Amino acid sequence: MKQPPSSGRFLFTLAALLGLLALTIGVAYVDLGPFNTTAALTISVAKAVLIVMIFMGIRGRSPLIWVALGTGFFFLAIMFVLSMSDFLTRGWK
Amino acid sequence: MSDPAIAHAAQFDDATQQREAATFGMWVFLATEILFFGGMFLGYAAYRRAYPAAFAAASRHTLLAFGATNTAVLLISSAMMAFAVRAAREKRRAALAWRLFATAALGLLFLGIKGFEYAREFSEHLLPGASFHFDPPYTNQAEMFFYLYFLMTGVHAIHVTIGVVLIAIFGSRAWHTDAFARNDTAVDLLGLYWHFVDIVWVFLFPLIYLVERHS
Amino acid sequence: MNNPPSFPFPEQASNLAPGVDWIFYTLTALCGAMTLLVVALITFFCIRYRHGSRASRANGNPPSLPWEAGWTLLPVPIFLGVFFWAAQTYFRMSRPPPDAMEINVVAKQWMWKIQHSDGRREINELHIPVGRAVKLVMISQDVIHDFYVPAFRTKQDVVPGRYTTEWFAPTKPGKFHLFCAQYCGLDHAKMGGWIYVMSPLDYAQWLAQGQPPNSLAAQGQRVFHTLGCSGCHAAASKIRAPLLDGIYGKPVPLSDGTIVTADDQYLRDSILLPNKQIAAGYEALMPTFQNRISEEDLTAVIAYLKSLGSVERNDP
Amino acid sequence: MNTTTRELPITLEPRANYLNAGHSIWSWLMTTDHKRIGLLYMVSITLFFFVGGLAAALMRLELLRPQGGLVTSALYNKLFTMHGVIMVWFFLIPSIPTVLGNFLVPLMIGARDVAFPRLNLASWYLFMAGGLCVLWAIIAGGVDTGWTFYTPYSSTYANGHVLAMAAGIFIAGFGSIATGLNFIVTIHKMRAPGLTWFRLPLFIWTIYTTSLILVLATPVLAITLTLMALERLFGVGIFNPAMGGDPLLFQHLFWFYSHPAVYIMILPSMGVISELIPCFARKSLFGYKFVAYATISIGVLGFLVWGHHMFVSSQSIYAGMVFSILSFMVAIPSAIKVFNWTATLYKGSITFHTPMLYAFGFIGLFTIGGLTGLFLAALAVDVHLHDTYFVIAHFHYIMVGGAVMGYLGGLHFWWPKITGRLYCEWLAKLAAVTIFAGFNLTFFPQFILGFLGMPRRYPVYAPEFQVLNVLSTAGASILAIGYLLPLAYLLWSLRHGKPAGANPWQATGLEWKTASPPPRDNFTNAPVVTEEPYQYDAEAAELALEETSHV
Repeated sequence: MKQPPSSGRFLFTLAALLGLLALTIGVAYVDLGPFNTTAALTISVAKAVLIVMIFMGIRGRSPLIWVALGTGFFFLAIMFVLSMSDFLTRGWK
Repeated sequence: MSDPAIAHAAQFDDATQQREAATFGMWVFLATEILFFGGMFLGYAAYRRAYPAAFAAASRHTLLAFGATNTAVLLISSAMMAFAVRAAREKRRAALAWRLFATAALGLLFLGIKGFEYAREFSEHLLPGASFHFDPPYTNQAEMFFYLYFLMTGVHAIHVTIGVVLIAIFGSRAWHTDAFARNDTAVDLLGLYWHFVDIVWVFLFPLIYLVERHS
Repeated sequence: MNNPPSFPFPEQASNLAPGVDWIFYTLTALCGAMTLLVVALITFFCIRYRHGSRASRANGNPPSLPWEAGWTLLPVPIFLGVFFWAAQTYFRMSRPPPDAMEINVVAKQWMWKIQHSDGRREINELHIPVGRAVKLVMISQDVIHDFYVPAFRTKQDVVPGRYTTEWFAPTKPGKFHLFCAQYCGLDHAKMGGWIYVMSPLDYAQWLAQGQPPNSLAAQGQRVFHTLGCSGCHAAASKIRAPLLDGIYGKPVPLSDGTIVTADDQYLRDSILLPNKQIAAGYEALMPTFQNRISEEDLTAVIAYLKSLGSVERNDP
Repeated sequence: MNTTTRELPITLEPRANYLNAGHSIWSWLMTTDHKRIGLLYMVSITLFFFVGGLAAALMRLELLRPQGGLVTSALYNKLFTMHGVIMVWFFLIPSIPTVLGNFLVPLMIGARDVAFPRLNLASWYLFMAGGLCVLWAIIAGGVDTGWTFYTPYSSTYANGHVLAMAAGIFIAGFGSIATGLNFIVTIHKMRAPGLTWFRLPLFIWTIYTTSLILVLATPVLAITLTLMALERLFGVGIFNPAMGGDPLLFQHLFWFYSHPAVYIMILPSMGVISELIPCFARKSLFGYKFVAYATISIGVLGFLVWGHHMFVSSQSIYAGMVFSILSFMVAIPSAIKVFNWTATLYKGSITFHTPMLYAFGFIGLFTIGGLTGLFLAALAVDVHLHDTYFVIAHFHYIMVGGAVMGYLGGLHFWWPKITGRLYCEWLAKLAAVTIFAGFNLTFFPQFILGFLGMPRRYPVYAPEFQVLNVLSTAGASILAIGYLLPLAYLLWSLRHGKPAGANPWQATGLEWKTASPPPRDNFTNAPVVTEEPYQYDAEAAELALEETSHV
């Protein structure tokens, strides 16, 4: 494993995460119509990426680990896309 | 950097292979957890698309203050766990021990807040089933929302409880023995698990508490 | 007069049956040829290159790429061809003609309750005229069932909580099996019945026999009054509720801004889950009638609403 | 072609191997040796196979007459549920990965054991705990929901021990996940020096892909059964139509696991066949890389096609078309494999030992099974054939004609390595032929029954279907005899079989480079791999024959 991130970086990441938490709550009080959901999800993805990159330190790990994580999300996406393709198009005649 | 002093199990050639195998195994386990929670998120997505208005109304009944505090608590405990993993790698036993205890304490705090929240909702008859009560327009679909809410936060709480118990055990082992001085892989893996549990909550929080807060 | 099937080929008794059978027999031919090819090749190789045979084994490893490309790309057009053919037939299967005769079917653990539009009710039997398209509007009271008529090659799950449709146009008079094809419990196997396809003369005779007292719409009107729907939805009512005259098939603006057409499903949901889709400009006052109205009465009320015709609507 | 092995004295000089490394029950029940765990699984799944087989036999007897009469409808419904649950989760899914996979994966990649031996033992205990839970549910009264547990029947209307059975499958599921995880890590991290990915035997490729599917699909089954069980327990749930729930969501979640599960069942058998054909044709596998890529693509495409189980379930017709075209595409990698096996025979030196008979049986029956899948992928035809005996015949041709034939072929091929003993060859060939004949007589008539419109899960049926059902039951009795034979002569060979020596079939592969039965740590000296797999030479085999016949 390459050298571990410095402790300053951890504190900075934590601050960023708490900032994003405040941001997602703040944005929720603004009426963006359909974009409220996308905004909330984008912020959550950003928080998740921060945690994976810094706290879980995936950058220092072998590409095999990236593939393992990617596979998990890839098959989750398959489940969502094909299932929702049924729910969304069921009303079409 | 295979340290000859670190003992490794018979089936491995050296300690590096053992650590890489254990770490890879943990990430594959996290992939299974992604799909395990994925099934519930699919149920949530299907019904939020089908009943947007009901989900919005029901979401307003959730206690945002509790949810936000809990998210902060879990994020801080995740950071604390990252510090603990660093302490383990630097072989600083005392720092490792009290950081693990701090993480476990934050985890307990999360569970406590969750417990209060459940009690409040239980008293407001929001638990799905015979006693469920919600103002007329969205009775049925609100019950669906709260079923998903209790299901997903319940399964997540079980994972947090398992995490807290393990962190406490690791903390006491770090305090009393030098097990982790010789081999810190286990602490790293527990950290991965704890960060994963935090990420699940990071996605759960907006989907439950922030469906539609603007007036 | 149960006409024995022409073994081993099932009877073709509906307009869609020949189309399905053509695809089936084409696939049988293609797959049969492929299986024979593989078996023949293996048998030939086993005889010619058996251990101890004189055949030469020189350069036994030809380059594999051309062969691999061949048997990877060759099946693609064949598969696409069969896919489009079957999908096109399936698309026709799922779109009942507008002039089809509508019959309501309510599936219940272990029987089929059939309601004709003229109010006639049948259990596990369906009498229909030959040559006329029939559209079944089906729903289940409990678990998932499946209305399967092998001779017509049609099958459609009957789901609780949602109307599903199935249509066919019988081409041959006769008595055809009706099976339940989705496992539904103890008497799943006994839940079958018969479809009687009758010549126009016989059908007219059958209609004349038991003349039901009132049509499905009339039964619906009675239920509409007994359950108190007219209290709010009648023109003279004091409570502001949407007027239902001529609502069937019309676009309905909802309170969350979307517009839906008032089909069977919308009417059913409005009665059982009134707050699922609230009409624009109206309060969500309507109580739910879940567990207070049976599926048959619900079908009757919906038939009544359809019969209200398109009086000029003057609601706001 | 074992004419050249020296005749060893019948009484083997006791050389330390994994079998005689401890005889106490404790040494077996607490072993972390992958080879012993493989044997523990072998015994367990054989027991489950005969329990499931008994249920099938009773069903076939009931179907002799249109009005049935042997068992009540309620009992018949419990029988087909029990047959489905036990055969799917307690025989087919574990069979090759946990028995042959556990035994062979470390041996084939030159490792001393799997990556996590204690986890390996834990997965056997999880499997047995789940199995006992299911057996208790059956004995205590049984479940009549079918192995598919469709809601709302399973969650609201079924009476019976649904919760206990769902719990059993849930626990056994974690055994599967543990095994899959173990194999993935082992194959990635513990290969012998020089053993690159494209030098791996194809059995390892298929076990790796199967493990990927095990690890990615089984968690979704776990959450689906949990949701169904919670809905049954509390009366409220997300599949409940009265609450505005959608029963089709259960079907999506269930089949998202259950279609990849059928690839879990067939891929390991394909791996076994990819080992048998080259060995008994004395030729390297034709298009090794394409077969390897085909294996991986079956694993991935297998996750895209589950909607073809729901064409008539009122799923949207457009989603149906997407699933239909994807289901056609998933057939291509399987076709590639069949053609490559056939091409391997070209200019080979083919011998017809028992494993090879099973390999030929597999190719023939799997081809029919796979091609009939195309009928069910074609939308319009599936409307007629769905939930009829055509579907029953289709998946039995794949699972019994394919997976079980592959398992038996592998079992016979590696039996000498596992036990150090050879079995009686002519009896084994007789069993293979009996199974092949009995199988076809049982299941081919069911294709016709399905086309005629006989629905599945029927204890009583229309009289015109009786002739074909009688044929099918006759076939089932032959098949039952066929399955009892291997049990007999394989057990008999444990005591009286001729000693097998290290490599009775002259096969390539690291597992044949160590003694039979192998020592506790598999290899006395760590193997190094320098060449591609399947280095067979048909010409040399022929020349060798000429010399021995002249001398």
